[in-house]
Amino acid sequence: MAFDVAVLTFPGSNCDADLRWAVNNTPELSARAVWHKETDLGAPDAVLLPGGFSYGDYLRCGAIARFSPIMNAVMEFANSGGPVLGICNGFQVLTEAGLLPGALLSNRDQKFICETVVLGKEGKDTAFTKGLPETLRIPIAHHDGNFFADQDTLDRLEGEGQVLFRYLNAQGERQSGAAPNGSVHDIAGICNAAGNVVGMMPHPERASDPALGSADGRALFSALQGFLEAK
Amino acid sequence: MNRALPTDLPIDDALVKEHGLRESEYAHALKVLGRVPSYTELGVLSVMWSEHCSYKSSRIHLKTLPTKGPNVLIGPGENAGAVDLGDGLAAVFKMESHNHPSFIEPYQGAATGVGGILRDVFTMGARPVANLNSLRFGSLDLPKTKQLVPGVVAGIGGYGNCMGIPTVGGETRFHESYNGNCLVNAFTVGVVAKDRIFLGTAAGVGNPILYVGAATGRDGIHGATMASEEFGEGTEEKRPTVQVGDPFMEKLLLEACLELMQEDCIVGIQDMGAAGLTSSSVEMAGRGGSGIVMDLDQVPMREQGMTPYEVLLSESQERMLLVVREGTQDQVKAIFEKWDLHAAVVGRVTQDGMWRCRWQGQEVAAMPVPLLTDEAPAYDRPQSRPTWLDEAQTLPEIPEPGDLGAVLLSLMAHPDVADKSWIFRQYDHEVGTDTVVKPGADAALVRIKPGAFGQDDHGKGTKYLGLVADCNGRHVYLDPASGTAGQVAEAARNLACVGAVPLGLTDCLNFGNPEKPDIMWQFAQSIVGMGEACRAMEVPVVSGNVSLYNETTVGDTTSAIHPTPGLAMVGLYQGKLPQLNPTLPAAGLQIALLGELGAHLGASIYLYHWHGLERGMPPQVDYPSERALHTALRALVVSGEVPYLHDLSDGGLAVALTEACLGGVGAKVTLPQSTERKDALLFGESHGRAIIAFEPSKLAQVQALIGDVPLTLLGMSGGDRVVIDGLVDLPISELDQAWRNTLPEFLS
Amino acid sequence: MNARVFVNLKPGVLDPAAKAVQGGLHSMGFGEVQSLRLGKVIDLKLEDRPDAEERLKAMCEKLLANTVIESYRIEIGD
Amino acid sequence: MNARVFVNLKPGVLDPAAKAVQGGLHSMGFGEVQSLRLGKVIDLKLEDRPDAEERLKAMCEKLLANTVIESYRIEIGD
Ligand SMILES: Nc1ncnc2c1ncn2[C@@H]1O[C@H](COP(=O)(O)OP(=O)(O)O)[C@@H](O)[C@H]1O
Ligand SMILES: [Mg+2]
Repeated sequence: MAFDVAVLTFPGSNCDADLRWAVNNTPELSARAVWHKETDLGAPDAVLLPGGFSYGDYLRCGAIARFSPIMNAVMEFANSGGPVLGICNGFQVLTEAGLLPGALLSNRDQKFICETVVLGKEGKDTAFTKGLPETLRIPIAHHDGNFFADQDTLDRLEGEGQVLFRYLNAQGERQSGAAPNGSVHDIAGICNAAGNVVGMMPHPERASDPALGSADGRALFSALQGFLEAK
Repeated sequence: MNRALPTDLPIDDALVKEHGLRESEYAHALKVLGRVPSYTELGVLSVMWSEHCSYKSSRIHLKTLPTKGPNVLIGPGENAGAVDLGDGLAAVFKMESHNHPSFIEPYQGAATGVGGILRDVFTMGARPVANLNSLRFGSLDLPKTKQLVPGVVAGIGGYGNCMGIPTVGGETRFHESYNGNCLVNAFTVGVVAKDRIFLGTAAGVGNPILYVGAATGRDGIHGATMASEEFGEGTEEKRPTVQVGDPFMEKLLLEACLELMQEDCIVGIQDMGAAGLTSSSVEMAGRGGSGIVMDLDQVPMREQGMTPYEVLLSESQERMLLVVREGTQDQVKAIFEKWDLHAAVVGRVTQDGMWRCRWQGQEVAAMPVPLLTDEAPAYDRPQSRPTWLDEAQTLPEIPEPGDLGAVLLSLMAHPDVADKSWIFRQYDHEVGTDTVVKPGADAALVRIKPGAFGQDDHGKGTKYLGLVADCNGRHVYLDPASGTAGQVAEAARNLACVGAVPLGLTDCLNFGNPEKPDIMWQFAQSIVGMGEACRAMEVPVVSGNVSLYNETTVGDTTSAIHPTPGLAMVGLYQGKLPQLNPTLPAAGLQIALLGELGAHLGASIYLYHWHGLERGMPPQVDYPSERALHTALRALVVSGEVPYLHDLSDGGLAVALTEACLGGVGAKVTLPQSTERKDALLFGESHGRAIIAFEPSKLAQVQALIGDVPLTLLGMSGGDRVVIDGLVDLPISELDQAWRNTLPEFLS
Repeated sequence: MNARVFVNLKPGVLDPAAKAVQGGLHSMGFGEVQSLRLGKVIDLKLEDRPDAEERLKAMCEKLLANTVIESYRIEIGD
Repeated sequence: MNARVFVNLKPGVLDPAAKAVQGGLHSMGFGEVQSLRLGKVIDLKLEDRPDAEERLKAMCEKLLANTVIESYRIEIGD
């Protein structure tokens, strides 16, 4: 029996199908589309929030989606320790929902950026990042991916190993200011204190096939598979 | 019959003129109607007979284009064209202009251009899979250009990114003829099971007409007639007519429409584009040979106190009109409700061939449908070959520059040649997880995932769409017929570089004022050239768009843009994913030229940029050798033996070779003995050529694959310089900087 | 010297953001919201100059507002 | 009843948009701009209710402002 991975669809989500495809390409994982108007998640093994422009990202990215009927169930699932991953807009929704600290501001140069970046993987082991290689090439595509958190929060994130991904320079080295979007400490992805809720701006599903130029993103889905199998 | 509403203006000559109707046109309306039109009807006539909706100057010329072929499923006349991809799939595509709105409000103008073309495609049941855009701006150092480019690019990105449709390519050029009139042409291609294509037809007497999407406001009223007028000093006052787009609403419309299309409810469907509710309902009735009656009070309205005139002429975005089978209304509404959209029944299909509108119980319009469609005015406007062409087509004495390396460096920095990643970095070109050849290449390649549209490839391998947009306005300016023909050849050549066989093309014909015989001649000649090339290369034209009156008046001089027949071509590659590299992948590869050596100086960017001359005939296409080259290129791609191919275009051999080196692997080549001028050999823009690179040991295989196509060994890859023996010797880093910095420098 | 600039969409111009926010508020149970407009407010600190007001106007026309679809209002503080 | 809500980034939160606007103004020759803050202003028309103010506060806390990075101020009109 394959593991049941719930992939949410909000109005304006546009990476939901991509994400289901990447999940379904992972052995033992099976994606299930969950509509935002549902109130019941079923009994998934993991919940994924896709990229896109939920509710047009008007007002603030993810602000309105966070109040979708399904989000109560997602909060419950997260609070009970279930693995949750938000990608891009999904990350924004998770911060708006308070499941992850910080916020995502508009990019430093006020422009949408679509390009492949080099990410450094660090921090604690999570369901999505355990066993990942040290560096990964994964595309970003966002206008508001400029991670911000106040100093206390940053200290905690850094101190507790909650920073999972950092933008590196093109040579794959750590370099202050390497984040193309201006993120504080070049942060590209984080997790909550418990480590079960993960948010990241880069799109692993877009790097899950050699035909697309990189298959590095597959490692996240394989990590989830490994995590669920070990459970 | 028509009674006057309190908001109606009395119809007099001045009002008729203000609506852009000629005396003879108005006389025709009077004769057919047998009475004076109502104010509402006058507005409707004005938009339906505008150049934009009626194609009155272009219709007779467009008819000469080849539009049929074994792969054509739907040719021009529908919302978009469709070609057969095999195994039960079709590609649906079209290109459209949003030039005038973009000049006035670059962000919203460009955004709504993308929104409009996307609707044209998903209206037919196809899920959009990729966008292209073709852009023209004035000189890059002009303040207006620096304002337009970021706005247009952000607008295109803003809409396409939000919709989740990747923008995978395009072309951008800068020239002073566009200083007062930029061009924004947007292209979308979608994929659909070929037995699930929907058409914009109103049929079945009594069937309800549903309106769905955004409520109607006073946006863009008279937008369609505006697009058919020259820009002048009074343009400012027309500003409030710009529409604002809501890509979020359109995303909901897209998903809801595609979901509804799985059911058996829709008889016909059409988006509301230019001239909104009017043209969509009129055209649907026209195609169905039916009549329509609409109750305009039922139209969802965003504002208070709107008049029927405004409701009919509004160009509010994100709206669709559907004819559904009687009895399915509730099912249709339920699907739209799921997506938080509200559908309203606004009318019925009738059989009297009349287009009727009611407002508060009164009939405010009643006109025979054909008056507004087939019988709309059409002109064979006078043409004359511009006299200045005689001189322009001849080449004067041109000194040969001493330092050709300096020329090359300067050409790499020319905005037409320079790196466009400043632009496409702002477009989501990856969403969909199918963009396998990304922007920056000769053409984009977009995968159709096996089974994604229910297809079975019967063991022939995965299908990929090759997509390219091309137009060299300078070539067309110097000889519209052969210049346009050359663009067809170049587009097909770009597709061949990614292995794709061309299936069809769409065009967006941007020209000046057709009432001027010079311009009309350019237009007609351009179509002659396109038709000739399409026939010779067996690429049918399946859809298109015409944008005329692209002129600016400053003081008492009016200047037109370079004639710019933008083309976008769609091709198919099927099989194992081609292993192509964006630049030379390694040292030690044999670099070779395919095709004749070529040294055609006329109409080149080199002449223009270095010598300040737009002179000479553009290069001519030799169809048999051009086609042989494409066949050879495709065979090489399929074979997997050639890791790098790139066609020669702007800037000729030297620029193409430099582009090959921009990944960091250099090249050292020697030109064969020739009596031609060195600058012509390096920078001439002859058609029918490409460079390739391969393992030296593969030479025999390459030769076997290319048949009779001439092959000249030029040299080897390696090092970190571009060396053309005795002529150019420059470090890649220097060329790369020149190439990379131009757009950011001017635009950031 | 301080100044505040309000920028709003002109009446009649579609405001998709306002529509989305109002829809969000309704679905969250705030049905009392009958209409809603979103605008920008820009607070500036400026060097004193005699032609400050004129220059503020120029800033609005050129950059702060998109006068094709937006209108603006300047409030000069102290 | 009318209400107006101002939403601003909290002090200390980097404002990339404001920085870009200020940079734009400077490069256009408006060097007198010493600092600049961008905010949102939301004008609401509401049904009268006795608990209107409280509910407005709830709208702000929940949706109109992200209190991690933004502060808000409510002005009640008539
Ligand atoms: N407006 C644009 N949008 C997206 N991609 C663009 C745009 N303009 C140029 N490009 C990309 O930049 C690359 C170079 O363009 P161009 O110089 O026109 O190529 P070519 O000479 O091969 O026709 C192409 O891959 C093209 O897709
Ligand atoms: Mg090319």
